[in-house]
Amino acid sequence: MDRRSFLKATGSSVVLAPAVFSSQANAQDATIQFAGSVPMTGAASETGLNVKFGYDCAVKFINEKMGGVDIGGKKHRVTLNLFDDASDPARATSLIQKQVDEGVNFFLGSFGSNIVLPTCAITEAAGRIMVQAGGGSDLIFTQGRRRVFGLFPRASRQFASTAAMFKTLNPQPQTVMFIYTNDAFSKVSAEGASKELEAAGYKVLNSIALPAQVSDVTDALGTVRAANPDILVCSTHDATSILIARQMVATNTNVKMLYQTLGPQTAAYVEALGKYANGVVGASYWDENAKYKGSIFGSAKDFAEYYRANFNRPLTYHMASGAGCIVAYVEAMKKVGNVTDRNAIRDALAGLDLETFYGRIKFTSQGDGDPVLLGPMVVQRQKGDLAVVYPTEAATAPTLYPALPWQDRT
Amino acid sequence: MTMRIFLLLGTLIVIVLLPQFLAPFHIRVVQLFFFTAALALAWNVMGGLAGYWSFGHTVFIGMGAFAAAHFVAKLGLPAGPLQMIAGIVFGALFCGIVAAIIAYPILRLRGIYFAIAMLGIGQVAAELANNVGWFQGDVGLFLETALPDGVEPERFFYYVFAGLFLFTWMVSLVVMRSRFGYGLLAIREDEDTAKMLGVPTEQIKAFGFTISAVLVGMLGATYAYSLGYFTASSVFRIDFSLNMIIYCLIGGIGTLAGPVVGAALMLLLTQIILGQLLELHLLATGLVVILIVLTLPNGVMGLVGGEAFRRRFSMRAGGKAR
Amino acid sequence: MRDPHFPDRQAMLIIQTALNGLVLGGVYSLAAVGFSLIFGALGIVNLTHGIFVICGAYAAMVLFHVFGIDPFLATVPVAIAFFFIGYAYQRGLIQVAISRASLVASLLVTFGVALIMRNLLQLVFSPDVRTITPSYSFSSLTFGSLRIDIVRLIAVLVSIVFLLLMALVLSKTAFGRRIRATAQQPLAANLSGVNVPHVLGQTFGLGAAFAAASGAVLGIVQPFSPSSEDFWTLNAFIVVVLGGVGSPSGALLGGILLGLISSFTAQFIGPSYTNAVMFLVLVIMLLIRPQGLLGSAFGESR
Amino acid sequence: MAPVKTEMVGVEMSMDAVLVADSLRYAYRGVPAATDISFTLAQGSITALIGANGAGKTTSVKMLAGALLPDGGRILYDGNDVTRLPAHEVVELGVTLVPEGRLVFPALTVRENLQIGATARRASADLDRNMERTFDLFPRLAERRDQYAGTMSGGEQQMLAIGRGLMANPRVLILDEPSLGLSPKIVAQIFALVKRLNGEGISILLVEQNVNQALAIAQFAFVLEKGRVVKSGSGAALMKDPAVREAFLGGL
Repeated sequence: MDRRSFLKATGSSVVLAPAVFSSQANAQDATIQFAGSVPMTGAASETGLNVKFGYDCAVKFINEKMGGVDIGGKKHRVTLNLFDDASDPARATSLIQKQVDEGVNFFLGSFGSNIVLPTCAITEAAGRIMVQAGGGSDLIFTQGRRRVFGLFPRASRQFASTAAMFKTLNPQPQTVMFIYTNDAFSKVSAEGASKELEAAGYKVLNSIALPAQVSDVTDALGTVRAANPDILVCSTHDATSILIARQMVATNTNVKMLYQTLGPQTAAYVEALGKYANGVVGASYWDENAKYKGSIFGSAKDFAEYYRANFNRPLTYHMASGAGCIVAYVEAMKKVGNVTDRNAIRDALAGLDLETFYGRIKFTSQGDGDPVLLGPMVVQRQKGDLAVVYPTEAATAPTLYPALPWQDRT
Repeated sequence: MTMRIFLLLGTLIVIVLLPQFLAPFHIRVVQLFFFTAALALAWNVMGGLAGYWSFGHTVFIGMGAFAAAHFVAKLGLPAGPLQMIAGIVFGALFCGIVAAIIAYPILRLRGIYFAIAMLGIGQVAAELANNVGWFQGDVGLFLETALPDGVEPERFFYYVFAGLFLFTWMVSLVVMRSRFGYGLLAIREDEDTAKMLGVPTEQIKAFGFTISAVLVGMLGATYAYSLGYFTASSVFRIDFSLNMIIYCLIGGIGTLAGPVVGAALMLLLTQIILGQLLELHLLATGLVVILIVLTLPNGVMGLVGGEAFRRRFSMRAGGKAR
Repeated sequence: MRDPHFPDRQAMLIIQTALNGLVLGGVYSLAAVGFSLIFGALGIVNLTHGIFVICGAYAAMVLFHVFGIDPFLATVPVAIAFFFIGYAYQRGLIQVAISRASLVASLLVTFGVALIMRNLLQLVFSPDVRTITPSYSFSSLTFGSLRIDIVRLIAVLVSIVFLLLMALVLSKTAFGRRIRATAQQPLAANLSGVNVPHVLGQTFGLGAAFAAASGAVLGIVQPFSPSSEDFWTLNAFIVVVLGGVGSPSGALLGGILLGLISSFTAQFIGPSYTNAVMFLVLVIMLLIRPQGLLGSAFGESR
Repeated sequence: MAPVKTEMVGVEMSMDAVLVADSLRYAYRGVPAATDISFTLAQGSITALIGANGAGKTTSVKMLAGALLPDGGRILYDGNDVTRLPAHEVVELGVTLVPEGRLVFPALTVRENLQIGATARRASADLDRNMERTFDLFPRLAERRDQYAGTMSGGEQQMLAIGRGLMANPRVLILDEPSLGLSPKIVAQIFALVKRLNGEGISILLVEQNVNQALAIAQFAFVLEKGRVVKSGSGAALMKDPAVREAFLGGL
């Protein structure tokens, strides 16, 4: 990272702090009020902030660029009232209750299933709606809630598209190994993936669980070298992903494909790995090069441009997911023609099937994202950029497989 | 005496009627207050009276929660008030048994070493709960509450926690008034002398530790019920342990009212006043903690208690945890 | 027929694991030595320790990105700066709290400062994970099938240099002698002409300097963010309890022990159990020998 | 015994007073330990402070040494007000307290203990010379110079504590209960040493419960009771005082 981009990145949150407050100020007669919590501090704060920037971006666009959104023949502005839940479920529940009391009808989600679950139980019981992009646990969707929607598929179904991508590789990989962080989301998605891959005929050699805070993976990599899998799948937090990749380079541990669900998309990853990031594959629920477009924001590219022009925090798919939540709400409201009928809006959300900048938004009957339409695309770092390699119809480049050994990467 | 009974009755009436006048959010805040104040009171039995500062009391919150969840799942009890009571009682008992077993070895340690050992035990339990598949601490556990018809969850748990708080308060009161309580105080002032004078320090410490654990386990199991779904990281939180200490210190350690006042003050600050400060609430909380230490070295109760109070209960006297 | 001189795979694995453990242990020792000094000499459980470490890492990152200063070189200015910061912090805040309330009050104060600093770091640097990546970050040494990161190896060497430096300062200089005397008998030291508050401040400053300098090195070894602060405080705690309070050799021993436990657990039981085993060993150690393997370097008075 | 008025002690009359305590007061958290402490230490003298346990002797000398800040009153050294000076600056002026209970640094060697004693600037240049003198005075310490102080006997620790005090080049040496808990033989040695040091020109303030021996070598003595000075006079006079004999010397 050069000096300029460094200063830009460190300055970003300082510059943006006032924006948070101003977004609450412009309340007019016709407004749509969104509320909820995000972890701005604590364990989940990094991704939490990403989602928050997505929410902020959508609100700014709708209010400033579109001058409000036309619902039932009337322009509506959007307000956003978020608080920091500090990654703490107790804090989140009491403050969500506060917003329920204040009459908020439309909630946006926090990040992390152990917060989303208790909070969505409150909104559900109060008959309010939550559209979220931060809780993937199956339990959120399998307990009969009717007013909770997730922009992502539930954890156990998130690997479907990746498994399909493996099928397209040539030569066909034979063996896969897993490293995952031992938390609800990573574990369930790794287990789901493992089952899916075994069913598809791959041999799963080993699954290594890592603690949430890890300072050294040398030993796990020793196991990787000994097992020598074709593909190493890491379902880990971004800091751990960086650590794994760096130590793989340093200890010259090579696999034909390194697949890291979270990490390769982020700026920190590229900053940490430089040229070695090239060839690493990851999951992305959205990419600016995908050919989707919708009535709000326009195309995926337009969203990326608008975001970058107005915000300094490096863009990841979480921003798009956050904005996608608000877009889903607004599209449903447009259909209903008002912003007050909670039941009608819930039904409209449940029935949504519509292309947007984020992709085709369609929920399952239980409220989570459609595993095919809203499942992840597979991306690969190529020549410093992020290329979509699967699904084929959205691909911007072919998959590089097998990847070059670390020392040959440029 | 009659004055006291009236005071107690008055308090009870206020607690019972309060939810009628509060919005659900404030009901939840008061509920959280009952929960955290009871935790601080339970910690205070060992930390405040005996001078044994546990940095890992959250272990009993987690253990209570996990024990309750597995117990009711194992027995396949149908969700309902009976199941909840069974779960909470089992969670409390389980913590009591574990505490009684570890009490003798762990209470041989003093001061900061006891504090760290408890921290370590808390961490071991948290890691095991999270990583041993059987415990399911990583994917999470589910504790369903069957609410009586027409009762909102926040109101229901308000009364549950209010009851547990009063129970903990009564236990603390009885402990402080008893010979046993004076035994704990003697241990805090000078354990070796107390022992030489024939005070059965070993038994007293073990008993105090077990009582404290039972209370915290009971609260932990109930907390798990109130969350509905919890993972190891929801209940094994170091900040629970820290908060118990901080509430006691801020209110006035070793007293009955101190932990309660401390909890009330800090909740008021963090939940209501500073909750809206978005990115600055940690900073504000930190500042408040520092200011209180510098301006009220004996806690809020030291402010109202006068010189005699200070001599008996000041942080200096309790300050053996080096 | 297998060549009898060729070590079989299991033996190599054990050697590699031990090597990894030693290297990791060096890193842990490095991060713990400042905590050890402050805890041992002042009796203060410094919950700001992890903040010093992380601040050191951020400082090294800024120096690296803005001025191109190598993080290993950055340890020097970072240490000097944090000596003064630590001194001012101790005299200006911690000492005031202790004299107004008690030694335990310092626990609360450092806790409060840690909250504030974590919040400030998040505001300034965002909660994102950061790394420092000098050109040599990806090299490793290979001996047969044994492999080791160069960065970690250098970190271990730096760690040993730091520990030696601190051992020398403590045992050979008049300054170190005053620190030890003050730790053992503050009143007698004062009556002997030692300016005790000044020495306490200097001791704290020295501890902060070591913590921050270790952070500058750790920043190359692994990713960091404001929320990794408590990890380093906790680790330092364990290292000190394992090895013994206050002495550099205790920190080294504790760190290496912790590293070995960590790497053998990771290899033979599973990485997710490393923390559980680490803390289990801590508890057992406390029960058997609470003063740590080497005891307190400051005598029995603490 | 009736309290002695301050003017009887004579703050202004003693031209040769090196150290003067004038109406010092101190309370530990509200519990008074010293209510009215006034006495003078004449230049070149041995002066004894005697009194029962809890009479305020240690509190008084800690105030003199700067280890406690008096709640009221004044301390004059060579006529200058030094009441508010901290201990390490008092040492710098030449007043050194060898504290009760010895308080050696247990995990420092004998030599290091002595080196710490020479921390003051007034003493650092003479470190080697003073170390030699201490080893001359206490051959036991010379033998054990590299041993940890914590491993030595009580008598040896007392010698070390006095040696450490001498390392600061004191003009005034305050000894707080130097004979406490020691065998008669060692006590005799220590009293002999006190006389010898006094002979070398050091003014000595001796705090003792061992009243008999203290009065035997002291030119002046002050009697403390419940935090105040109640009697004063020459050592010999007090030895004959019936009240003093009654209180401290078994009534004979």
